[in-house]
Amino acid sequence: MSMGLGVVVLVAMVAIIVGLLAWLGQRFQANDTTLADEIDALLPQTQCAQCGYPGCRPYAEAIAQGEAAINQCPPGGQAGVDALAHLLGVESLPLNEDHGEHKPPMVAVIDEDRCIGCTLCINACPVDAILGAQKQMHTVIADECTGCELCLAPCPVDCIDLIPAPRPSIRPRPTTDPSIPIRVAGA
Amino acid sequence: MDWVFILVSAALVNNFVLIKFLGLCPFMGVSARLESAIGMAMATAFVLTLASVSSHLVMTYVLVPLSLEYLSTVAFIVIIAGLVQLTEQFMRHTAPVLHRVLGIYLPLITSNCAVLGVALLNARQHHSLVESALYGFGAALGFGLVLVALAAMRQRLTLADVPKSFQGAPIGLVTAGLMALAFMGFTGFAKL
Amino acid sequence: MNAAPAPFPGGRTLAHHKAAPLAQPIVPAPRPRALNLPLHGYAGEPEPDLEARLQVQPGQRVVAGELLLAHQDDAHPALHAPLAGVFTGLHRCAAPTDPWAAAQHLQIEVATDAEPVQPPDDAPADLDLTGVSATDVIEALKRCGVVGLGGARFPTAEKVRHGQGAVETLIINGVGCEPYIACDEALMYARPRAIILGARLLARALAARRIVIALEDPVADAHGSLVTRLNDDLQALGPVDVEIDVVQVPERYPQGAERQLIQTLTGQAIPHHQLPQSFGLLVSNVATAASAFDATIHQRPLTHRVVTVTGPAMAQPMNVYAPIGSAVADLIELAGGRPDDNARWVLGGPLSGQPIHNLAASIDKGSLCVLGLPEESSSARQSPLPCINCGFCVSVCPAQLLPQQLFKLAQHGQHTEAQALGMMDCIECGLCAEVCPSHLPLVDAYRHSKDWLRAQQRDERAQQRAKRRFDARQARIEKQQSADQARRQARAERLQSQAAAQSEIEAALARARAKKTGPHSPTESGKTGKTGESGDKGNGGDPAT
Amino acid sequence: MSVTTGPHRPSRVRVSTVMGRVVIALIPAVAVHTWVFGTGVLVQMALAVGWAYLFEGVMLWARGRALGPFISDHSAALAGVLLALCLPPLAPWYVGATGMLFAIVVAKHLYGGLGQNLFNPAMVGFAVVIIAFPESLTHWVTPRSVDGAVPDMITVLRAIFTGHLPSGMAWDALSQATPLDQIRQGLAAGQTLTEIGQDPMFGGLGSAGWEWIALAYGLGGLYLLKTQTITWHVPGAVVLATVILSLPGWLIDPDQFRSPLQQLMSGALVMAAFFIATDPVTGSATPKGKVVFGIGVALITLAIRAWGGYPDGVAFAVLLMNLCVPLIDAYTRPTIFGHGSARSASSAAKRTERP
Repeated sequence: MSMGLGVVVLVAMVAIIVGLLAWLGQRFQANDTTLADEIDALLPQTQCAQCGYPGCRPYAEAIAQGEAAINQCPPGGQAGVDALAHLLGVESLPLNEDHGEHKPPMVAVIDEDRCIGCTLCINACPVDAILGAQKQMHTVIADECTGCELCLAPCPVDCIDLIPAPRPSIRPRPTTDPSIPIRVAGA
Repeated sequence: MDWVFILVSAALVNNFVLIKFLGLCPFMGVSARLESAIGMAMATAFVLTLASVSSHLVMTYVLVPLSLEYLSTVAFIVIIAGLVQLTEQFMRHTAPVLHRVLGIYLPLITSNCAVLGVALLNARQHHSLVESALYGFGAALGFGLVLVALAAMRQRLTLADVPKSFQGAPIGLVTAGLMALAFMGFTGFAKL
Repeated sequence: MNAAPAPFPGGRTLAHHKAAPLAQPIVPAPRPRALNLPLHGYAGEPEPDLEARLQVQPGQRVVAGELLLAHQDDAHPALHAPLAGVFTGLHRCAAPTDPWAAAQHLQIEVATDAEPVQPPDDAPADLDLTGVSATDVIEALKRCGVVGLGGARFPTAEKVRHGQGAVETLIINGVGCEPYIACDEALMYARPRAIILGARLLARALAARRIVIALEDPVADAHGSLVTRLNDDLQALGPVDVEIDVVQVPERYPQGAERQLIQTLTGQAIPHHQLPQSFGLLVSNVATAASAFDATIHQRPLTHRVVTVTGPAMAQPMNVYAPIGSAVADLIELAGGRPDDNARWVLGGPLSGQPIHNLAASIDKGSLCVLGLPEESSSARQSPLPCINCGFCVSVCPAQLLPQQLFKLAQHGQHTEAQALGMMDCIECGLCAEVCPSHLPLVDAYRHSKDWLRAQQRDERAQQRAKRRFDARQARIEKQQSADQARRQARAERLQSQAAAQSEIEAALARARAKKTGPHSPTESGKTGKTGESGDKGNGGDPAT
Repeated sequence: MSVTTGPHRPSRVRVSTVMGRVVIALIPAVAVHTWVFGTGVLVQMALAVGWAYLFEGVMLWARGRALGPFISDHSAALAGVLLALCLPPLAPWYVGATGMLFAIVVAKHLYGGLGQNLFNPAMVGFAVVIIAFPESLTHWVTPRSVDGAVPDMITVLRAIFTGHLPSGMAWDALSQATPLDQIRQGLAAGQTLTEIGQDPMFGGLGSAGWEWIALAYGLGGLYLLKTQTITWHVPGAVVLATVILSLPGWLIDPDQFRSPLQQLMSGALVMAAFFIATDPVTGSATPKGKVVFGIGVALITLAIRAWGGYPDGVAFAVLLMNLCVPLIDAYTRPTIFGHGSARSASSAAKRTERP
């Protein structure tokens, strides 16, 4: 007899708790919009679509929804992947090479002798960094170009090429005698 | 006066993690980063205290009158699971960032032996309602303090030149061992 | 503002070693063979578009004081020829202190008959400044290329224009707080009245109400108190439109740093990301005030500056009135040092100075001191030991930071965590590395970390701009598409009724006929090239049934 | 011509000078210790320092580190001396050896060597020894002032290395529990402090011989303060907290609780205040943090002495506070110049932000 009673009591308890949780479930709903913003803040904003999404914001939303992996952004490099892993509290993954490999920041430059003024690259540039008009000379605004390489393909005369972007000089980290154990990252 | 003793003994003298060695898996798992450790400490404190109180209520007003004491473990697990889901819902709404950072370790509180341990120890030591609440809160304090301290230490250890074979969990365990050594100082305290 | 309300936190009292160079007046520099004027703007980046700003051609003879490089903007002031000679053009050679970046220099072959410039004597006591207006001062500062001579090299004209109206108190900084550097004290002994008049001119340009001349007066007992001398000159001046006080501050390094001096004089602690102007204050060096006076009253461009050439490796430490661009080796020989012996040559003081990599390099407007330390006393960092967290550096840090934690974070590349602990607040005064028992290269690590953080901030700003431009482009494209959509929608509705559709077809047919019979009018669409036959595109358009 | 940048006058005070000064500051205490308890402590120190250098050398060789600069920085020697001073003079040799093994190998080099360990090596060694050899830890030598004589060198060496005494001398005649031990057992047996106090063990101030050692430690501490090797924060906090915390207890019930002076003058509290809690590596880095650290050490020591199972809780108190140091450092950071005072931040018109 007491066996049945025990089962009844247990079922009653489970029922009460589940009911309480269900009721609470509607009152609180999770909001994930802020997550996409945080992820977007970590992405390098090159808008290069190498990750398979038409820009950084769509890729950020895809990660927030869980549809995209965190290692599809070559310009972000391994540091970018680690930052995303840190934010999402998940294990970091190696950069996925078939989306392209990580290169130092590049800037596009137009070879003015060969440019025919066809405006194809102007429409292709995701950040409107190319200045020019129909049959006029085109030029890349170096400060605005993110080095996303989207303008290379459409150019019929292939007159755009990539040069490394000028980097500010950073004074080197002091190296200390290796046999003295000051652990230096990477060294 | 013995209330203070219960609190102190649960938090320091018979610290759940370092003396009773309960709740070791989140202790090592979550202590990699300070903010996740603090979040985990608060979440576990919330669950521990409530679990201690509710398990006592269920024990005295449901199981004992119906002489179903043998069901205590199962009942306690159900209560704790419910509480953990409650915490998870609450945290997903109020602190989504922390909820994401804790990730899998939040539902794992259900399987945290410290939580079940408190409930069972309360029953065995026949604590009154207030005593079991204090005992739960003391255990939570002890668990939280030690977890946050280890997290802070491990964060500092990432900058230390630990031998390669000891980096990560091994040095964490060595540190936990030395912490237990330090807590041995409290043995023989308050005769509890 | 009493004498010293709140001494700044941290800091350390150091032996000043200034008695020797101040024992004699300022010495004129002998005529050099050639002058190499360094060309790096205020922020250290190379000068932009030099050809446009060059006023002289290579091979042209120049007289002393002639304009070589015109004033371009607030970061690139004017540059004048210190001595007469032949301008031989642009040369690329190593900067004295920066082996990582070869800098461009303007070179002048000094004429054999050009006699060296004597240090100017003090201003007359009774000079009145009634006629001089604020714009006169600013124009003179710009014309004569006056920059911050305390080492910052920020163009003074721009600093004054920026501070106009916002500054109530002008602080003239005569606090030479770093050991061995005695150029400020030497100038105050030589030209106190010029400094006071220069200060009044700057105050007039700023419309400031008060001037405070701050100094430490380290060698008062040996060479007479500067404070009394300045106060006597002020008495002799009589009533003036602006209130001037001379304040002696306690000897403590780095008392001369801008923020530390403001904290001591006004008790106001200014964080690193804000400017003193937003607190109604402006700090200017005594040498800058004196050169402001020379520029405004005598129209004399800034071509020479007082450089202390001192240190144990010098037989005869002295203050030299040296032309900008003179070689460090010449100055060392002038002071009786031997450039080739194994000493450690430093441009600046023993704490914040930079090591000189090649002695042929030349000084610029911001060089305060050429210091020769014997190699063993300053033995390069013997192999450093790991940090033992002793806290000596915490107690001396004037910015109240935790140098040992910042060092560990910087060495491990965790620069963002270091920034949260206040890495950008470090003023690179060098005290922590001086007191460190483990001889750790603390300041080098902070310089690396700060450079990295500045580069990262620059990248972040570029990323924000890219994000805004991308969103704007997306919005524009969507707007275009929705506009097309709306137009197509409207036409579709219009063609619903039979009558409307019929009239639409009629109109289209009429247009086609008109185009067909018209002369060879160029088609509107520029798609076809020049030679394309025009007008034939229309014939394919059979009336749609 | 060397090209390293940064300040060009490296400080003459090197790590070895810092550690050397601490060893010098210990000399008066060692002298008084030898006078009161005999030459046992000197042998223990020699053994401990020997083991320290041996383990340090082995670990440095194993980690492929340069031996030169490390052996000369005396940090291992200092740990050895501190541990030896806590051990009973006649403790067997293996007690010191295990203590040093844990101190140097586990507590120091497993964490990366000099400057990176989280726990005070000497205290880790001492804690391990207290738990591992409780019985031999209670065998102290009777002080000279009580017994009139102290064991000579031969008996000392025989006791340490072979563990048994010359015929006719028994352990309890030769050695007895420390005064603290006696007080604890007396209190547990319900005696009042005054009754326990009659025993000749207790000299004028605290307990015979011990008070002189405590004073010697104080003297060494003052030398450290004068040479600015340590700042006043930690010792000041420990001593002050001890007095403040033990005063009310003593005023209310002098039979149950000891006077502040008695607390200070017995056991290793003064030694901890000046030499152990001020260990720079494992202590707090910020001035405020050092004060919190000192108060914590005093609080826990008194708690363990009053209710704990060990006679003198200094070792455990220091270890427990070492455990909290990373937290203390995180929350007692000094406000950065210009960021703190409300006057600077709010009153300024934020017009000119430097880019």
